[in-house]
Amino acid sequence: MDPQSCVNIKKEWDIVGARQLGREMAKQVGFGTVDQARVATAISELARNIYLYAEHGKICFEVIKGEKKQGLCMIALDNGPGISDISRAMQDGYTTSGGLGAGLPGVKRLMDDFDIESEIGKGTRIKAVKWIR
Amino acid sequence: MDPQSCVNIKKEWDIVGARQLGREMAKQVGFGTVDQARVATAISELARNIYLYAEHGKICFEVIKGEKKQGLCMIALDNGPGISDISRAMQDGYTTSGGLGAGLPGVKRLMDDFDIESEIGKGTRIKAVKWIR
Amino acid sequence: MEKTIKNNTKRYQDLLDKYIHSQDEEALYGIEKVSKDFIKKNILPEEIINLHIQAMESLNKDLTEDYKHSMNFLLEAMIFYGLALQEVTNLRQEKDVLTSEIAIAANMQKTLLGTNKPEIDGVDLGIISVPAHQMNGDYYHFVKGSDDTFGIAIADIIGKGIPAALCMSMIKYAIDSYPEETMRPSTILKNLNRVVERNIDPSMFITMCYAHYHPTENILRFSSAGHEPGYFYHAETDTFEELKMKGLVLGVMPDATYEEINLTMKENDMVILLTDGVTECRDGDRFIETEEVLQVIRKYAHLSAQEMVENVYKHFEKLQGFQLRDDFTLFAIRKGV
Amino acid sequence: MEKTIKNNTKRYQDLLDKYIHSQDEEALYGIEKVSKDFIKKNILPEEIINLHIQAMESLNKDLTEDYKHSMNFLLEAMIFYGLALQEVTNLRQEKDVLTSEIAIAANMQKTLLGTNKPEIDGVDLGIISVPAHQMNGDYYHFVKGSDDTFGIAIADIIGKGIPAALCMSMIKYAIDSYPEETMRPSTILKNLNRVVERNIDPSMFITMCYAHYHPTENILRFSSAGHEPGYFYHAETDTFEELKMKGLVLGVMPDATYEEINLTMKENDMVILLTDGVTECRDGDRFIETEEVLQVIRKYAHLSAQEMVENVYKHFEKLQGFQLRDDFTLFAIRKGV
Ligand SMILES: [Mn+2]
Ligand SMILES: [Mn+2]
Ligand SMILES: [Mn+2]
Ligand SMILES: [Mn+2]
Repeated sequence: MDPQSCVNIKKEWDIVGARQLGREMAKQVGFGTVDQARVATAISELARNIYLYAEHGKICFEVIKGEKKQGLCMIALDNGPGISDISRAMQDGYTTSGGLGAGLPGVKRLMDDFDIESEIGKGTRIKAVKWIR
Repeated sequence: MDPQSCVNIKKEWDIVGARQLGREMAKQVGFGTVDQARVATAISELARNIYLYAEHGKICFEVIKGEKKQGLCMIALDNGPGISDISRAMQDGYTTSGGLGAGLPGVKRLMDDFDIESEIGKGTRIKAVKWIR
Repeated sequence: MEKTIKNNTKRYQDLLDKYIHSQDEEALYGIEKVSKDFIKKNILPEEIINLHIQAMESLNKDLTEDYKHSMNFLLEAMIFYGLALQEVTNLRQEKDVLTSEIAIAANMQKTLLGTNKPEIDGVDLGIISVPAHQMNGDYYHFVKGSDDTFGIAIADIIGKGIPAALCMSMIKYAIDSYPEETMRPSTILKNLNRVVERNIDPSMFITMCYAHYHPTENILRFSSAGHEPGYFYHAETDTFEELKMKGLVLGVMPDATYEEINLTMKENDMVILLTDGVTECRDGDRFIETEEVLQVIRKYAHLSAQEMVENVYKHFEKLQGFQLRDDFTLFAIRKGV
Repeated sequence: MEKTIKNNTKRYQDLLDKYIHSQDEEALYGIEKVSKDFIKKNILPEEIINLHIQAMESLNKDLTEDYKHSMNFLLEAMIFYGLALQEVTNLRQEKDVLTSEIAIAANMQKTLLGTNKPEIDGVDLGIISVPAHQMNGDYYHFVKGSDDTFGIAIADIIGKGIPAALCMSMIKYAIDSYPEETMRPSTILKNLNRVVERNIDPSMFITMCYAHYHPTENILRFSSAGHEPGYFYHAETDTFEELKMKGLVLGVMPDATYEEINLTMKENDMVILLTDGVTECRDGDRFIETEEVLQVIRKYAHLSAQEMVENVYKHFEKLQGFQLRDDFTLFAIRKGV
């Protein structure tokens, strides 16, 4: 991934910063208003998880090119406690903070591709891609 | 119930007529825009049921006064085949026509009070009331 | 999905145009149908807002910048609503899996626990038992003895659904294994109490009443283990007598004992046994009074016992808006003329 | 709900105003949080549209009549989305009820079906049974007789979850009701077959094996109803002998009969009984071979029978990435020195 644009997440204000950068890049790639809003919402969810549960973390964005299509890739990285039961975290209604529609299943729905790796005590890495349709 | 305003339901166009009368009365009673729209949607569902499944039927409206509040009462009457299993008809997803959110459970949600009587081979009578909040 | 939106963009625009000019109900009825279509095709609310923005632009209304910004803001507010809606599909599937498992179990429960109402000269029996949800937490079981004697057990398992069903099969096999000599209600409850106490976790318990009828003596013996009282209808005086018996619910104390009463039934006398799902019906937020139940029973008392219990059920089903809060079981025995 | 809307009207209006003037991301982040709140409080999308209309009016934007009409039209289009959303809430509740019911049932299954491993001089017993999901579809049951004789039934119910659990309670109460004279494996299976055949729907069946041990004669009697073969470990030759018996699965034919074998156990001989969850473990996409199971048993054969079965389980649990595909039940009896 190169060149990357990253936003460090330490305080709640950084969530807004990450959304702004992500939306800007989404606009450049050519996403419409609806998809821009979806990308921003996905960023909120990922950034909020870092802000709430990890000490340090960042979200990086990159414009990527598939075979025929372009997309926006975002990677959320943190050194937080890790997720002990990923299957459970991917179930609707698991998140205590969000209620209806939020949490990681929400991010998966808002984006096209979704991948998660997590190790207890070491941290979590989530990669999510949205493609231009 | 007196004086009543009724609309006979025979063709699809009558659904529009019933909505119009119902909305007009809802406006007069003092319902806001949102509740007017909900009342109109409930009328559609009831009138469509008559139009699709019964030969003759009508929907009557009346402004009613409760202890401290006013409301709009509607009664849908038909001489159709009747509903054999009312509990089932009141379950979400039962209606074949509507899919998500439609059917009698939808009417019950859109209105405040809901009452149904049905006899096989004789017809159905549904009474639904919405109160001004 | 994209295609549905495109096909409907024109339709949306035309209806919107019509409505703006005439505020005509037909346009609103039209958009209602369109939006039903949209939902079926998983088009999310934020896409409707976008469609609306585009339609307004095409209609060449003089749109201010403020308007455009305000609509983008509204669109943003809808994203979570779209997400919530997508949960439906998932939830429906998950629920379907569970429901079909429970449907199999409920069917099995019927086969496993099946019991037949006996036909006995000189008495008229009526029984109805309807679960509030898929699986019945109420339970009744007939035991036929020799000489036209028979017993009936009516139970309410505290806790519903599947755990209750497991309990019942235990009770059934226990009752069926008792020899006929011990068919006295107080003995049966005493024995069952021991089985339940031994086998079931302390947080769970069962209320049960048991009645045993001797047609030759016209006597109904009756005991209750903390169950909802029964009612003895005296035809002569047209009055109901409450049958409240001493006896702990099953499963609490290993050596509980049970009071037993002998009721001599005369012509047209009835005994009514029921579960709290009957007496604790709710009408809106109000619990009904026992007196109301008895009145409704009286109203249908001219019918056969079976028709009577069925009509009483229909009455309370309707009163509760066709949504039972608890399993409903009602039994009646009437001495013939 | 009304109150939430009112409290948030000002917030919505301020955020909207801010956004219209600056198109600032912070306002959009703000409305995202507000809309999450709204959803939690069951505020429906049509109410958001209404809130938006009111906010625009308060902000004194020069609103045209066209604008107002267009928003009413949009509001109408949202009504069905509001209804759909209410279904989600309903579905969620229903699903939660079902899930917690199943959790309780799984717990009860343990209590109801609980069976204790007997302590018997001269033989060493080991048993482990682990469900793949919440409820165990495998079942084992010990029956203690007089003179230190005992029986063990091991069964696999085809079909999992709740229906399987109901089946088991039937089997348990049936077995427990048999008098001791009939404790011969072939008789027990023959009787159970009739119970199962009568009570259970034809699509469902049960494989079971039954062993009965006489310590004074050192004899283990063994029969099987279509169950996974057992293994007889001869200590003298350090070899395993497969115990494959004739006998139909339970519940298929009303008058099935079952072969019975007498195994004379010498010092350190073992008999291993298991379900197909043990022999059909998978390593990635590969099914393991029976030989592998026997090797792992041999590896831990120096331990007590209980430690042995537990270690074998741990071995295969790890091999399958801690995700059992099927319920796993393993029993071992070893003749002491
Ligand atoms: Mn109950
Ligand atoms: Mn009850
Ligand atoms: Mn199985
Ligand atoms: Mn198996």
